[in-house]
Amino acid sequence: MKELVWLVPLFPLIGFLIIGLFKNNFSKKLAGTIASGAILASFTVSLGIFIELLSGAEKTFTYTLFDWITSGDFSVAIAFLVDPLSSIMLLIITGVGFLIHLYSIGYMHDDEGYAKFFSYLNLFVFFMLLLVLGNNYLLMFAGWEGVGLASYLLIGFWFKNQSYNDAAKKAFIVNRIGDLGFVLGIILIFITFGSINYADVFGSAMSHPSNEPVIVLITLLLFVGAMGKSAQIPLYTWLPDAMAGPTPVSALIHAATMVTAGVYMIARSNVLYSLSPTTLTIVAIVGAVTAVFAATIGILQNDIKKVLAYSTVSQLGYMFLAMGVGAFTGGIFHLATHAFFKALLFLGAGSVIHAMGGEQDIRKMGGLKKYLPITYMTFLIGTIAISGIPPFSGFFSKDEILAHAFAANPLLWILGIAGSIMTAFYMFRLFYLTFSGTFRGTEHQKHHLHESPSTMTIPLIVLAVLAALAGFIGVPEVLGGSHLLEHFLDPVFEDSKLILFTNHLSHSTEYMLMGTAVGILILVILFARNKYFTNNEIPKSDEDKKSVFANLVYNKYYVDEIYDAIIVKPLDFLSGVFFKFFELKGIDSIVNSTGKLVIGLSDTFRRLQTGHVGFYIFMMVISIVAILFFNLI
Amino acid sequence: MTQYAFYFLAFVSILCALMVVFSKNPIHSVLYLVLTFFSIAGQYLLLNAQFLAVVHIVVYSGAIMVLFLFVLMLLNLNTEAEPQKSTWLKFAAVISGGLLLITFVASLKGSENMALVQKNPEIGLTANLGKILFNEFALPFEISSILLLSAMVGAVMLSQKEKEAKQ
Amino acid sequence: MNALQSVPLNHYILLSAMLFAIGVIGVLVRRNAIIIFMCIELMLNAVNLLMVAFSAHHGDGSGQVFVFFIMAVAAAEVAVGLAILIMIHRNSKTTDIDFLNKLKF
Amino acid sequence: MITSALLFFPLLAGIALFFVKGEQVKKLALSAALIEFFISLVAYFQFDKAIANAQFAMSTPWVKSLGINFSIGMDGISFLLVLLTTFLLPLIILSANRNTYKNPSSLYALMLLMQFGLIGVFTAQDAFVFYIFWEIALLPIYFIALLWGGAEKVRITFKFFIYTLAGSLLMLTALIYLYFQTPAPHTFDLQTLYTLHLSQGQQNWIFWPFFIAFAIKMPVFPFHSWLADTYTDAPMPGTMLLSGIMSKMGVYGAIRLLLPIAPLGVQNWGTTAIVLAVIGVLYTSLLAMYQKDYKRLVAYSSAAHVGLIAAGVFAMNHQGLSGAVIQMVAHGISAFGLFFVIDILFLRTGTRQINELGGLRLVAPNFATAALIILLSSIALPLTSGFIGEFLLLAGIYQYSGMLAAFGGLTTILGAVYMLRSYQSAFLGDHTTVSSNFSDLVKEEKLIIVPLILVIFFIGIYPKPLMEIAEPSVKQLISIIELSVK
Repeated sequence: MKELVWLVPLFPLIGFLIIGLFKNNFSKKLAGTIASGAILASFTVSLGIFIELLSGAEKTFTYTLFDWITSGDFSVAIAFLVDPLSSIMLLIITGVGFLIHLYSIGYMHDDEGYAKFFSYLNLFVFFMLLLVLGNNYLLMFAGWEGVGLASYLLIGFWFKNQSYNDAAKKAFIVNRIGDLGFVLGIILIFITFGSINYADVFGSAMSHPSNEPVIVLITLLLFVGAMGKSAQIPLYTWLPDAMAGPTPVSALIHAATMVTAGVYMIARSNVLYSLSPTTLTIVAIVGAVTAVFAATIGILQNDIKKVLAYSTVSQLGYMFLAMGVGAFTGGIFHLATHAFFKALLFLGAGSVIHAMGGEQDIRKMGGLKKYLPITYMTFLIGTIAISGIPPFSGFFSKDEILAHAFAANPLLWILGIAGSIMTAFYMFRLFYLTFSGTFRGTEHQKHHLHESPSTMTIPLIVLAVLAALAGFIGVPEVLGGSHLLEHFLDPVFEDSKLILFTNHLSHSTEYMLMGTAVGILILVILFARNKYFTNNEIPKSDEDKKSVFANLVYNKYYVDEIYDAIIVKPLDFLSGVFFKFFELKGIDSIVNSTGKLVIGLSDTFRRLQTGHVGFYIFMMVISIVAILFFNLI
Repeated sequence: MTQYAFYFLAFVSILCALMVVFSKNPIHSVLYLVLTFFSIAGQYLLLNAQFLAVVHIVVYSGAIMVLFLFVLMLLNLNTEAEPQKSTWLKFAAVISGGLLLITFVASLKGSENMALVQKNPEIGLTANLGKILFNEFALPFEISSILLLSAMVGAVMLSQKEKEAKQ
Repeated sequence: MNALQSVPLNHYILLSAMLFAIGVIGVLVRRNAIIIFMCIELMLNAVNLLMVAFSAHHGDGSGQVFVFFIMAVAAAEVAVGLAILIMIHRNSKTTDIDFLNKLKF
Repeated sequence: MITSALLFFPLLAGIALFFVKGEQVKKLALSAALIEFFISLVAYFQFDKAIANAQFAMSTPWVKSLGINFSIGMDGISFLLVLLTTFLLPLIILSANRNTYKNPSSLYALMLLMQFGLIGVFTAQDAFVFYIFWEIALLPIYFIALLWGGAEKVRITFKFFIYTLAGSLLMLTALIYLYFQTPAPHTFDLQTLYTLHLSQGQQNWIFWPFFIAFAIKMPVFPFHSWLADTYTDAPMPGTMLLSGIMSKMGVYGAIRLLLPIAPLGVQNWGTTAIVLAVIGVLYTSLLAMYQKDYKRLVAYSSAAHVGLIAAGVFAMNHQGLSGAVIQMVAHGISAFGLFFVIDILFLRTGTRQINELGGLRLVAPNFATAALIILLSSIALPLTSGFIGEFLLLAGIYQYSGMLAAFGGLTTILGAVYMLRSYQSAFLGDHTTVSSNFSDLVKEEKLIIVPLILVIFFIGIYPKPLMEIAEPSVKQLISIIELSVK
């Protein structure tokens, strides 16, 4: 089965081409089925690969298609690498991808750009598979920017609305900033190791000493790329705006797959990262701070998708925190569980929006329990999973991260706990405001409230089951389980285990940590319950006065406005100044003035022709004298 | 003996040349110029270039000076009132002329002062001159004839009365 | 006449240089075109004198032959020059060269 | 033999076209360009990818007394550029066929003469012949811009002509100096010039005339002020020729003459050259952000791309050079594509002001997607032609200095900013009055766009056949440089 790995990306590519090129001459139904069929096909192949990997002894397998770029000693081929890490990512991408394709058949039903939407989704899955399957950094980068392009197309899908286009452009450009760091990192890898294939790079990296400046620089540059793509602190502003795209897009791209590319990249280059502890601490700090920062913003947001977007940013912060403290498996585990429950939450929100006829403001919802029972049930499971209540998946993955964080540095654990408290609070706030209490929407909306069709609810149910049970693939020894995921991913991370020393906690401290975490969470949920369920408080509307702090948080700490003022405005001003003064008055005038200079000089010499014969003879004599004089001395 | 003749003739020619330049009346300057030509002809004789001396007198004094006189008389230019250049200009002219003279003289200081020894004195005779003229210099000879022809045509054309321009 | 010439060559050069300089001064100082022509003739003769002196010194006749050509040119020059002068005089009643400055910027 | 066929066929065709009157001049010009392209394909299949030095060479004595012989031949790098020229010409002619110009026969003739000049430059193996064709190539484009140009065409074309001429005169002085450095029976032959081994002082000195001449042509930062006006004011076929192929003459000149002859000079002055190029890249990108006229915006963007190529060349390493070579081809194609898109916009709406357009994607979806693909290839998106060159160039510059590569890399971001901004205000959003009756691509336009997009993806995904051609001569060039630099 492994030899067929090239089929996995091929199916979505064919899907994209078929639908893309002939979209206007077949029915909506056909387009939807082709697209989802393609993803299903690649899901089955990746499932086969996964099973073969589980049983077979041979853990890594590369399949080379053809030679891509060769120039001097730099040569890179289009080649796919199958190993436990990439096969897990394959499963997540194609699995969640297929469910979302199924979901969007129903969700996008009455949209005129239906076929175009599915072609873009398939294009996205193709690039994401390329990113995950590549056996060298350049192919990963090709997938990296490809998903950036696909997200640009999908965010700006309803391109009539200029603010959606701005959001799409913003996403692309902020990603591009990160990608520049990523490219420079790749080039530095090539310069230091002479090749950019994972095998050669990690093989020769083992001999390098720890904290070597060049390796630290490489990892930092790659992390800049990860920050851009996975929306970490400085470069996260594009993700909340990316909610302008249709909800399945937000589910697939901005929750499950694309944003996790940065985490995958760090996991893939774990050898390099474990060779530079300084970068790891930076990653941990950025992760933790992002987790807390985004969670605080999430608390006061009133748009259902914005809340989920900020929660994604904060959950990604957790994954980077895991990577930072060396818990690579923990990071991947949380990535997997997060993919399930966040996709579930987004699709749930999608079905709510679908029912409410496009309304996204939770202050105008409420009491949807009666009208959308399946969505209510699945959304509840998702909310419990994300807040980390045992035995749901969120608990296991988040607990593992917090345990490793505590082992690395208790302060990180405190930040982690603060983040998860806020996560629990805003998730249940969202849940109660949408589903419990009385309906606050308009009569027209109330009349139209109906449960989503089966194509939308089946994926919800499947995802709910996954969100609930996914935790059991990584039950830690402490709780009597053998961490299946860790054993499965061992061959990928074994080198970094030799280099990186992570101290282990005694069982007692782990129990204590779990206990405190779960205890605090339950308190917070009860607090949220009575705040929004019992005396069902409604968040204030925009006009009435809010406390300064609340105002600050509600307006997302004005980060967008700050970036605009620091970067965008000065750049435009600079380009204006350059063009008006520097170019027209500066360089252009220099060139033109040389022209005028020549004309001016010729004007002065013109005056020599006085017309007086006497004057000419006089000049002749003078010049003869001068010539003779200079020749004779 | 020839030295004295040379110095005498040299003195005469320089004096007359100065008079040509600084005499008020153009007629006087023409006559002084004729005198300089005669002194130069004398020099030729001293240098055994008899044929040349004769030709010189005939061509220069005879033809060109007569032409000058003729033009002067034709345009009755012998009026005293000739506009003068500004003194400053004259002064500058004299200075530059002097400068020119000094540079010529300066160029001489390098060469040793060898006496002018006539290798074969009879080259000045007409026979030898004729031989050289028609052997080596045949082509320039022909071209100078064309030159003279064109000068004549030019002179005639230029000084024609513009009859047709008048109507 | 073929006695030993004891006049040193430099004197001839000096003489012709002085004549030439006087000719130049004449051309620069005077405003009357005729006088300028005459001074040019003077300069030409200075050169002729030197040519003859050197041809005698070198005993090679080509110097003297060259004087012929100079004379021919001088004659042609005077002829055409005076013709132009007459025409100018007929049009502008003057031969003062400062008046003739139409060919200017 | 093939090189002389490639070279002289456009000349003959061009001259013949002068005398053709009426409409069929368009078909004749197209068929001439296609024949030329066919010859170059034949040359491609006979091209031996292993040999480094010039193939299909032909050399006949031209000016025997001065030892100048008319020697032409194609090594890897020049053959790639010849392929670019012969590939782009038919497309340019096809795009020119769509709008009517007054006395078209002389326009098409001039375009073919331009091809003659360009192929001459790329195939010259003798410095003197190189210089001659360098000037010849300048003449047709001058007349094209002068006779069919825009508003103030006289002033702009005059400035362009004099500016480039001044540069090439500098180069001539340097060439003559080199001519006299060659052993006794002096020659302009490139191979002998390569083996001159001038002293460090000489090379330092000779670097500057060459650099200024090529910097004006490329253009590089301080010498770029002629570019925007000329590109905007020239008629569309003229701009396509200028930005698609002619801007490569400067880079090719640097690779063919400057690097092998004065490697120590380049090494000594390299930092200033690259810093200038990178400043130019950022500077022109910022200028492009400000532009309101789409054509001027693309002109500045093409200056930015060529600036980066220049920086890659002066970094003097294998990746930089092969990146520069493949990026020249890629930029030629994407620049032609962008200008063709603008031509279509201008043909239908009569305006090139970005804010007057809007919502074209609603009325012309195919055109919008095609424009997006071309636009993405110009901002170096992976799997499109622009990415290969851009990456190798950045790798080359990085090996020279990390900071410069970082600054150079900024152009990809700025490029994305102004390209997407212009794409958004022209194609997305709701349609304005101008673009309401905008019709989608017609058959002739598809005939140009489809091969263009296929080539963009072909070079992006499988650049091997093109890079293979240039590989041996780039390797040889690097060995020449290493030989004298070590």
